[in-house]
Amino acid sequence: MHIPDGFLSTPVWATLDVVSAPAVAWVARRAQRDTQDNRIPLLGVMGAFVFAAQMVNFPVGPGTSGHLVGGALLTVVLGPAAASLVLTAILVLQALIFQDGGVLALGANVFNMALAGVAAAYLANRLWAHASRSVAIFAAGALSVMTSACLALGQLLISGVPMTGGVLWASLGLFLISAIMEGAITVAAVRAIERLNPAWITPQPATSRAVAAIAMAALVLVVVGTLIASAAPDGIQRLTMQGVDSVGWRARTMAGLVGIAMIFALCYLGGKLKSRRRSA
Amino acid sequence: MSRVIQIAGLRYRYPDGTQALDGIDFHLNSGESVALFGANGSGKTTFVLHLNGLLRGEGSIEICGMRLADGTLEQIRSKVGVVFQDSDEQLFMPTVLEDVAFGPLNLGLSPDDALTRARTVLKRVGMAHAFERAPYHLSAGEKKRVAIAGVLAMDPEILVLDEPTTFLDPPTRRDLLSLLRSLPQAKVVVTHDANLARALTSRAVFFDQGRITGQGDVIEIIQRFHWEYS
Amino acid sequence: MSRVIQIAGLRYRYPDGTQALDGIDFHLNSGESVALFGANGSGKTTFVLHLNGLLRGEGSIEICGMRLADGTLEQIRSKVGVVFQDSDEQLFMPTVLEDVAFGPLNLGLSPDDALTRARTVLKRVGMAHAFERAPYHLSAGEKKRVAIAGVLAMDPEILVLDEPTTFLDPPTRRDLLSLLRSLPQAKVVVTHDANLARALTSRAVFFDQGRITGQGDVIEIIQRFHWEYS
Amino acid sequence: MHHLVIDRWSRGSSSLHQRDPRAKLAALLVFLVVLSTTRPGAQWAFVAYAVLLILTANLARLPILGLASRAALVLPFSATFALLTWWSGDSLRALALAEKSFLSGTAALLLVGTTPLTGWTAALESWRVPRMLILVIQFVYRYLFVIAEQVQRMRWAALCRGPKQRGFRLAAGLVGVLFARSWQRADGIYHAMLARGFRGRFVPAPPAPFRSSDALFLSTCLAGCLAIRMLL
Ligand SMILES: Nc1ncnc2c1ncn2[C@@H]1O[C@H](COP(=O)(O)OP(=O)(O)OP(=O)(O)O)[C@@H](O)[C@H]1O
Ligand SMILES: Nc1ncnc2c1ncn2[C@@H]1O[C@H](COP(=O)(O)OP(=O)(O)OP(=O)(O)O)[C@@H](O)[C@H]1O
Ligand SMILES: [Mg+2]
Ligand SMILES: [Mg+2]
Repeated sequence: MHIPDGFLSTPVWATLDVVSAPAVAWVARRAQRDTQDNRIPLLGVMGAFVFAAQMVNFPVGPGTSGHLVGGALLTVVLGPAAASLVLTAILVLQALIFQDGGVLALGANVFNMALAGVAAAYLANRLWAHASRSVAIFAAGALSVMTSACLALGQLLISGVPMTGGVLWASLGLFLISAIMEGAITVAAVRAIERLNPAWITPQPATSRAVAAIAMAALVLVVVGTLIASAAPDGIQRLTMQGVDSVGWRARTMAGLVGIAMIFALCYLGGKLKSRRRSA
Repeated sequence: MSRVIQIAGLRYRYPDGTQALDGIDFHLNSGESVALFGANGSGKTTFVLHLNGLLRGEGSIEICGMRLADGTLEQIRSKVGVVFQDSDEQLFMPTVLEDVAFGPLNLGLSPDDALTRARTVLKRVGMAHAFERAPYHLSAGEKKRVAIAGVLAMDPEILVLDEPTTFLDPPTRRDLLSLLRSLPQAKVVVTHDANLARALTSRAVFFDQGRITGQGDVIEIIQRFHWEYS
Repeated sequence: MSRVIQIAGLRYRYPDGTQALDGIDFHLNSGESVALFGANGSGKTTFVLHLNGLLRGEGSIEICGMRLADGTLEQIRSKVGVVFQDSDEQLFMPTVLEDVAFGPLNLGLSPDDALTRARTVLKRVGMAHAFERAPYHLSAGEKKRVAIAGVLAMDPEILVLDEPTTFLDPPTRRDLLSLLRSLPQAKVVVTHDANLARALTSRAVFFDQGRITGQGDVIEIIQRFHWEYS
Repeated sequence: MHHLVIDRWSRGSSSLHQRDPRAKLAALLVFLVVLSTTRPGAQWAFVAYAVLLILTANLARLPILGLASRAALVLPFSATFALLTWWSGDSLRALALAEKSFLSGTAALLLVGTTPLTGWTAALESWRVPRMLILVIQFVYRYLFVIAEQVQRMRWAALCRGPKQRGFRLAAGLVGVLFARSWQRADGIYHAMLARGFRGRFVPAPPAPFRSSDALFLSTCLAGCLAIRMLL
């Protein structure tokens, strides 16, 4: 679910921009560090592959079909850092060229899909890796979609987009269906790829299940917490909205511009620190 | 001699504005073979994609007496077998046999009949040894044979081949050539290769910027447009 | 007459166990052109990837008197220019000019010098009109020219071409041929096209299952292995 | 192919095309922030923004209708939520949702319609967006068309042999083959890069100078946006 501009209230998009920018910088550094040179064209081509694979229709039931979203597939094939980076690149292109998701909302979309979605896929894949490969990959696909969609819904609610209980449950139901579909499609795609060349799917190294479980639980808490907090009728939503609406437009514009300035300041400092560390 | 293809005033513009076909009149008789010549980007592939309704332009297309329209699309697709330039794109099932059986199954044959037909056709193109292999691991020439088998298994009346010999070595080309000559279907062959055209077809059509600017005897067309090099 | 390539006992096995090269001895003199013939899968492309160390097999490879090893890799890559089969893989930068300047920049030229050199080379291959265009907007023949320009911009002493004429129409082939003939570099040309080989090279080498089973005058090799079809 | 049209637009030669990408990107951000913070009821402000965008498109010599129809791609999504909002009784807000998302989309299109990909990625890079991300964006864009066309032909090939093409396994097979081809292509590209002296680092192009005309453009945009926002 790509959120366009105009949906999120200023504090929400500004906060998520501020959070996502350094996170992407960190992810880029990681992706650069733990990969060889040949990964640059690989990551680019894999991004184009996901774009194109989304055009393939997977029939499910009479008259309906779904398509691959791809976050979990990329995570399984490339590892989490590289997958995040590729998805961020796709989101930037979608926002600017394909009118799919907003520019100011880029932070939110990157957070939901490229960061949280990939984290969910990664953790799920690790957590259930020794139960069964298929279960792990199914969970990775399903949870990545569910996480992204729930976060987006929560952000819309916090921003004051009104939704009645019925609509909310209906959307959650839809998310669940697309999550199950993504899980099934990811499993089928990974199987097809493995049959062509098993070496393409990097096996998951065994890690501490406890750590993965705790991280997973934290992620679920964040997602569910966001949803509950934002759906509560007189909760955060009203608070935020009143807070925002009572402030003058000048202050809000300033807040937005300051938010952008902060993002750049952070990135700039990050870059400085990095280069200092490198030259040291 | 019945007309299997009859096309009048075909035009097609790609969504980005490229006018790829600009008024094409074309016909093919049953059992006849024709070569399509033309410079890169002159519209040959675009034309070929119209023959079984993968692209839909303006103008009238009649295949085996049926007008191409939404209602006849399925029937027409089973009559026109298109072999694309790139075999890798055409072979998507896990094994050779399954791949060739894919078409017959879609035509509604029972799985047993479909497999039997697939085996027969694969023997015909000389690939009886590779039923269970993965298409991905075959050599270029073998892939091309399987791709042709997949199309022949649909029992088409017209065979359309887009640059069938690229990447094939000369002996494989010769084998493919004699396979194609032994097939009784009417053929449309897109090629840059004058030798292939001479060996396989008698008539040629010359494309230029989305129009047909010349047609006639294949040797005469090759000479008229200097369509050979050495 | 100096040797620019001298190879002895080259063997290479792909990670999946395919023995693609099985003891190759080969040499090339400066300014000379040689054609590589051989069936599909006989190891020609694998061989070519060894000439600038993209693959590293057993055996000794000397390029312009330097033994190929980790230390000489960079120098050798600037001496051997490889034009791959698929131009789309070779043109990876966003614009034509940037793409051609990519090599010179990597050689350590200043951005200004690199761009100047790129412009000169692009003019030379007749692509002066397309500096700012994106590679995916070009036609097949134009892509091939830009790919050759990108290699020429590195000022190599040896030019290696893997099936340079696939997908090109006859006039474009003729143009490419005369361009290649006007280049003074030593050339290794992988091709299935006997006409191209005859026009461009005097000597030919025949690959069979990872070995060289024949070499000599190009016409004689074509006849000996029936490497032509009609 | 949507992005090819935008690509063609971006290679125009109007005065807007010649502005520094950094100025245009900054102007876009200012516009979006001002728009995003506009009060839902301020209908005249929205009209003024639209006029501002039309004037800019005119200056760039881009087709207004083409621009609007492409920006309208967001409308299905916006309209759904606008309807929901309308039902809940907040019609002003409902209208504002649709207006804001549509105008934002148009503004983004104006940027990419007057700036080639290399331009705006260079601007992002000069703002310290990680180089790795920039490279991946460029590669994705470069191979988008190539691989999308491959999918198209694969689907066609399947369609030719199965008019009623259904089947989960078939789709998975297509994705698998596509993946394999993409992987091989990436290998090929990497080989081509190595063959031309690549040593793990792309040599960056020198940034173009930021001219006074670019500064003038940016300040005009800033003044225009703020004026609308304050006066209406
Ligand atoms: N998907 C597409 N979108 C837009 N334009 C296209 C598309 N495919 C082809 N074209 C354009 O349509 C024209 C005809 O292309 P087509 O592929 O039919 O040529 P062709 O005769 O098959 O060339 P070749 O000999 O190189 O295969 C060309 O100008 C080409 O650039
Ligand atoms: N990446 C790879 N992994 C494993 N085997 C490979 C790989 N690439 C090629 N091979 C195999 O190595 C052998 C030599 O292949 P190569 O591509 O060098 O042949 P070629 O002479 O260039 O053939 P063609 O004329 O079809 O291009 C073949 O058997 C092929 O299947
Ligand atoms: Mg074609
Ligand atoms: Mg080869």
